[in-house]
Amino acid sequence: MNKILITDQGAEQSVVEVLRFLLDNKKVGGVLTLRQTSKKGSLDYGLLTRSEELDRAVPLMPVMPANAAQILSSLTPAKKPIAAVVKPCELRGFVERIKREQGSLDNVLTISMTCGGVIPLDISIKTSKNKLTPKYYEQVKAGEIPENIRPTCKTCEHFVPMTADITISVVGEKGLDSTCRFILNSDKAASMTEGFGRIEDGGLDTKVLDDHLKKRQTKNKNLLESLKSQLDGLDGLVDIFGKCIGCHGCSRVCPICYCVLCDFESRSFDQNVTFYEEELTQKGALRLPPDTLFFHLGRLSHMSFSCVGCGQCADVCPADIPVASVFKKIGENTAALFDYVPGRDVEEDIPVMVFKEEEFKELGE
Amino acid sequence: MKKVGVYICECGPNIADNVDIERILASVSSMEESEGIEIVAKPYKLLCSGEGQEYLKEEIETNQLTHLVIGACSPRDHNSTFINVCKQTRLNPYLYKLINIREHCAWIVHDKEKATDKAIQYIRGGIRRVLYQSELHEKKLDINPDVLVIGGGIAGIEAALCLAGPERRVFLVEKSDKLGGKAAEWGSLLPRQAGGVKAIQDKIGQTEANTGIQVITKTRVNNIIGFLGNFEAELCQVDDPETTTDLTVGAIVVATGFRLNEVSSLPEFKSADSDEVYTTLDVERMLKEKGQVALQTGEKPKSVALIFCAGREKVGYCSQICCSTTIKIARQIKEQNPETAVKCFIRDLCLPHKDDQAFYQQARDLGVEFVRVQTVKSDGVGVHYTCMDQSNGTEKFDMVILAPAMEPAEGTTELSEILGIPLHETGFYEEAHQTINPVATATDGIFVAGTARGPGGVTATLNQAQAVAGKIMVQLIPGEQIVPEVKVSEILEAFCMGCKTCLDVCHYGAIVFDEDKGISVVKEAVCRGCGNCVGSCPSGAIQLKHFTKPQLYQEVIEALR
Amino acid sequence: MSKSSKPGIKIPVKNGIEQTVRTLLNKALGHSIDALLMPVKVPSKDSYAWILMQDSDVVNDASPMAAGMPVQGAKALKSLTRKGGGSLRVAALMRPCEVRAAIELVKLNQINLENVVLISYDCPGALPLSELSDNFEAAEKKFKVLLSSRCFDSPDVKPVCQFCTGFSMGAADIHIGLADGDTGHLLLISGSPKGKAFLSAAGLNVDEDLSAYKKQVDLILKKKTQKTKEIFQAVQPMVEGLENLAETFSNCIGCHNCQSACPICYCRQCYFDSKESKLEPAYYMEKAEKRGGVSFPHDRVLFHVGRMSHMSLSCVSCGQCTDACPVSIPVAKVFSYVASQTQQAFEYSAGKSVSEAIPLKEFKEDELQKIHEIVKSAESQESPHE
Amino acid sequence: MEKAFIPKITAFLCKWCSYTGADLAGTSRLQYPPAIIPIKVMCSSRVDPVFLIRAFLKGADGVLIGGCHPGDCHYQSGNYHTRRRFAILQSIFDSLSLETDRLRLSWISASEGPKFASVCNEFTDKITKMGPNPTRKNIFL
Repeated sequence: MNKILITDQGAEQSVVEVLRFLLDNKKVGGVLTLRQTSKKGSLDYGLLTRSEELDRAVPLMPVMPANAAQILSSLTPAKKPIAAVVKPCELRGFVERIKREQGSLDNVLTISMTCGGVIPLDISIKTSKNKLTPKYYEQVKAGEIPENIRPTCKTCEHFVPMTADITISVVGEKGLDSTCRFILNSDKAASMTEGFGRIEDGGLDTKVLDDHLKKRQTKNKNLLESLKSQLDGLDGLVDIFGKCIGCHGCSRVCPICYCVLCDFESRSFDQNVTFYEEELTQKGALRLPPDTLFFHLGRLSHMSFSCVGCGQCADVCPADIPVASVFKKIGENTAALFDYVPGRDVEEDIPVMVFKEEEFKELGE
Repeated sequence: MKKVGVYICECGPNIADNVDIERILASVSSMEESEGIEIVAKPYKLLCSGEGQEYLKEEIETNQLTHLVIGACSPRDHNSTFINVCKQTRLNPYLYKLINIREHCAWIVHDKEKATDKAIQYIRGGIRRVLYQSELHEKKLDINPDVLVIGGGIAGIEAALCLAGPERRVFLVEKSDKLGGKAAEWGSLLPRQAGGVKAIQDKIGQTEANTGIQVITKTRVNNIIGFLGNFEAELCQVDDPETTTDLTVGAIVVATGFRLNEVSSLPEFKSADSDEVYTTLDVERMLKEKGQVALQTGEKPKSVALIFCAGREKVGYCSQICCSTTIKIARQIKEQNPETAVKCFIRDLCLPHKDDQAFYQQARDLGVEFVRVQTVKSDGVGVHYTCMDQSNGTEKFDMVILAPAMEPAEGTTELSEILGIPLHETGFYEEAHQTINPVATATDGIFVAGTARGPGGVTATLNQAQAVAGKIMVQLIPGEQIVPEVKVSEILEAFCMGCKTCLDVCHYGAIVFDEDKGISVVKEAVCRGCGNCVGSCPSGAIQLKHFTKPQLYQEVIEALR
Repeated sequence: MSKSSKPGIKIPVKNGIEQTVRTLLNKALGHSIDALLMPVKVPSKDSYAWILMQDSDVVNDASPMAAGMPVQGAKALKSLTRKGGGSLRVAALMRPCEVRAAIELVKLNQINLENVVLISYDCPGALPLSELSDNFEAAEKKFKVLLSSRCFDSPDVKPVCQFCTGFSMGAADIHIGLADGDTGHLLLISGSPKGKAFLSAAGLNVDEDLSAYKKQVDLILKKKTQKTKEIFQAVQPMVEGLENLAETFSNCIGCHNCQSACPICYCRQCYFDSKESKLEPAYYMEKAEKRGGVSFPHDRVLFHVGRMSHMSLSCVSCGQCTDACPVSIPVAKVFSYVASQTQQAFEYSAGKSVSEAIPLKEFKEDELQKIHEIVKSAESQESPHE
Repeated sequence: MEKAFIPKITAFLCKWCSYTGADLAGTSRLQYPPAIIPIKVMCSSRVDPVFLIRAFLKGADGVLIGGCHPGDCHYQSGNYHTRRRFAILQSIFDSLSLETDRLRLSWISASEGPKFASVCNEFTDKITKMGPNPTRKNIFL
């Protein structure tokens, strides 16, 4: 039976107070949390070391100004303990990065929440913060799927954190404004929060979450169905990615794409003019810069099985390509080959690192 | 300006008859403009012939070729021939490429037209590739001919004796205080019983006397680094691990032998020390010391049960020699006192050697009784069994002798980690290839002989020891140098993210992690150049020399023209 | 060469400007040129891609004067000729800012123009990428009107286009004049012997007097210059002082789309993404302890200011950076402003002519103090709200 | 007029098994279509799936990887990795309803000349039936 920590304040405030407690009692050297930065209400992730800095913290704000998985990579291995409040998909992304030696969980107290979904960047930066969330939270409290969140979030089936030390119960929490329940999943969590407040036995309200999950699953099915009709071979693919402008922002913000230089931007596939001229005589016409599809297919082959469906890629795409939905669908399929769930367990081997002699017997005759 | 020589071998009628060489040359020459290179394209009747090779040398020098492409036969036939030709000129052999237009074009399709089309594509691909190839320089390494033999049993002794010589020292490391291992404890050896034991004693004597062999007892291997021709070994004393000695050798022989399964630990063979229950090895010792099989009281047993395949289920494999060994013991008991009732409980019989069958027959003739059973258990000297006809039986004997299975020797796992060579699922050492390369291991320069690589008899063990010696002698010729593989992987520091994927897929331990830089690094001398790491690296940070992406990609492009 | 010395010729517009251009180029295809580089609508019909074409069917599908600029033409040209010019003679039809970028890239040895004929036109501006994705048809209609009505002060085009002073004749070999308001004709102006040869090959002998056209261009230019002043006055406070810079870029999520969409940022790997620029985990903690907190994505200001210091001299104000920014930062305005400052400092104008060397190649210590101060201060204390 | 469709098939063959098998097919004078251009690699595991994608998008009508039989890899287990990578790529192609049949993985040992020939025959037939790879014509890739 897990322990839950219960507070008598609104969720956002409670989380801030927990962070404050951790800082003030030197349980951690710093906390990573979302916060409001500028007059116009910009948000960023801040690594904060003083409790007064927490006044502007908005740990539960349903936005993703950057993917915390990348940030945590740059902060770890940490010499001093830190606490990080991140979205479940960010945490899963971080776990995938750790498997690739891009960070470590040592000295990190991971705090996450049952996630109602993330509001797309273009909306969140245009809307003033007080207008941004009321509707959102109404629906989240009611266990509904908010309208204004990312498409991938609406279809996300992993909105419950998998490896967090502390899980903040948000989805379906009616009393979110007056109380907050922290599920303490690890001894680390229990010992660190000891003395903060009321502790009871208990866990997440599985009933509520299961109902919510069903809603997301239906949405996911629908998404996959609608994609199926679009992904009807080469033409469909060209229809989707044909307008890609080649900025590769999708890979740069991807928590899984950890390469310092993407192979598809490297010299590996450079062509000199004679090749283009030959292709031209063969085809009568060709696209420049080349390899638009190649990039996306190649990226899929490199990371799809680790895709956590955070949706950051779609958010930054200047051409409004539904990158995230496509990658999520394909990721689910490639991962399924190995019963692999990205971010489920840091001990789980990345499929491409290992093999089983008796698998895929049907392949290769 | 790049100047590519393209020479098409007629290979007598083999190529000329079914490929239009003129057309190839024409098409090839047309690349001069598109590629902006100079091309010398010529036919020749037989390039691999003496004159052919002279001709090539001549051509390379006089035309000052920067690259060479040959359209001829399979690389398996003459790649080395043409590489040697290059080596005698100023052309680096890695700027040359052989295209197999015989096996892959001339011989696979009757239609000369089509065969020629393919040959053209194939050769143009080769030309493009070769333009992207870069010089590689083989560096010769001095080798250390000395050998480290781990394990002083007969396998180790035999290997040492074969290898030691005026130009090659052998370090024979044994963890116990004396040489000989298990075989030295044997009371007698198959097939000719008496002679064997003496032969082993003699070998031990010779080993100790041999000035080329340095016997190091009460010592084990602590650490090994290096590669074929240049290993560094750290040894330490068994009872005082702090005292270490360093050795440098060119090759390593693993001859750590086996141990017998602890039958006492098996539930189906309960016994107390007071009981007259022995393993075959106990009996061998007994015979060696007392010269006969006797009870603890000193009396001769009136009835003896020998239980075969004791604990085979547990280990899951047949130990090959127990049948003949146990039959041997049964015979000896019967010979020594014919009135003793000797009963063998067998389930299967494994008698693979040429005189095993006769030996078994003689045992029967002597009156040794063989009972085929489905299951057999023992409780002290009481034996309970189920016959093939499902009938159960229980008998008491004066003495029970168990034939336990052979298992990997203690410390096998630890040593395999030190050596970085994998273990078979049975826990014995894994060979490079069980069938076709049975005494080599995954690592060049490390060999395995005797029961360390699996159950077997003295004969097999000696065979393997001699085989290992042979391999080492040809690979490490004193005074000669070796040329390590140059077509190896290399990791580009700027792009390596240190994700260690390559470490996981490399089965040769050829990639190590540089903790300071946080990147993977290839141990060139250990790398076999398979390219698995390259295929696994999403960052494109690894390149396999002579098989780089651009090089292969040139071929792809041409294949798609 | 000053404009007056560039003679031109008028050709009648048949079935719209674009069709007229397509016909002209199709005629030349196979004779004076071997291939064309033009924007073509992607199959999903909601954007354009640069297509190198020989097939005249493709030419007929092309949109020589596209409503928007999803990819900067110089990038297309770069991918083709970065490793040296080819044997085929290519004509590339691009916006003036794309031509300017191409010229800069020639100086940086990323483009080879040997066998390339650059064709450009009086540009009404490009519509923002977002408009294309939102409603492509509407966008196209809108732009066609701008073209045919020869409108050069539309409020719908990208912000930078609205005050672009380089909208007309530049370093192109052939320039298509639209600004003179003669909607019945196109004015073809040869900007180089290459261009002249191309035209005469098409049987067009240039003898048109350009003074009338020049007057019109100058009128528009005046308006745009005035507008530039106003805009820059508005931008100045956005970039002066670290406080303001930080505020301007406070929404930046560090995707670096601006850099990868920029035609001038030709580096395979931006220094600010490279390993060398990565910092130790401990560094952030120490910094946070000093100041109470650090912000992520880190070094926002450093990245943008650093990028300025790398490319502002060559910035052609094409506005791709703003188009590519997922959080609507007015990157282009800011860079355009800084660029105008730095380029003035050297009396240099990016993309004007191949013969002008990039000042960076002859750097003096005391130059660009302003930028250097900003960079320094940015490095020393990343961003005030920490 | 459109000339008859001759498929372009790229075959990555590992040096130890498949390439030698191909040699054997030749020496035994086995007949198979010349459509297949072999590219020699040391081990099938060198063939990064990206190569297949590359070839596919550059107009290969078929791409073949030939390796040693599972368990017989000259490099112990390279081909197991190849198989996994191939499985991933296949799944991606399936999800995108791209023609997975244009990709083929075959285990051909050094002694299996006949098998190499038959693989080439089958594969070429199949590809010929499928017709040219649409990537050959598409100008927006």
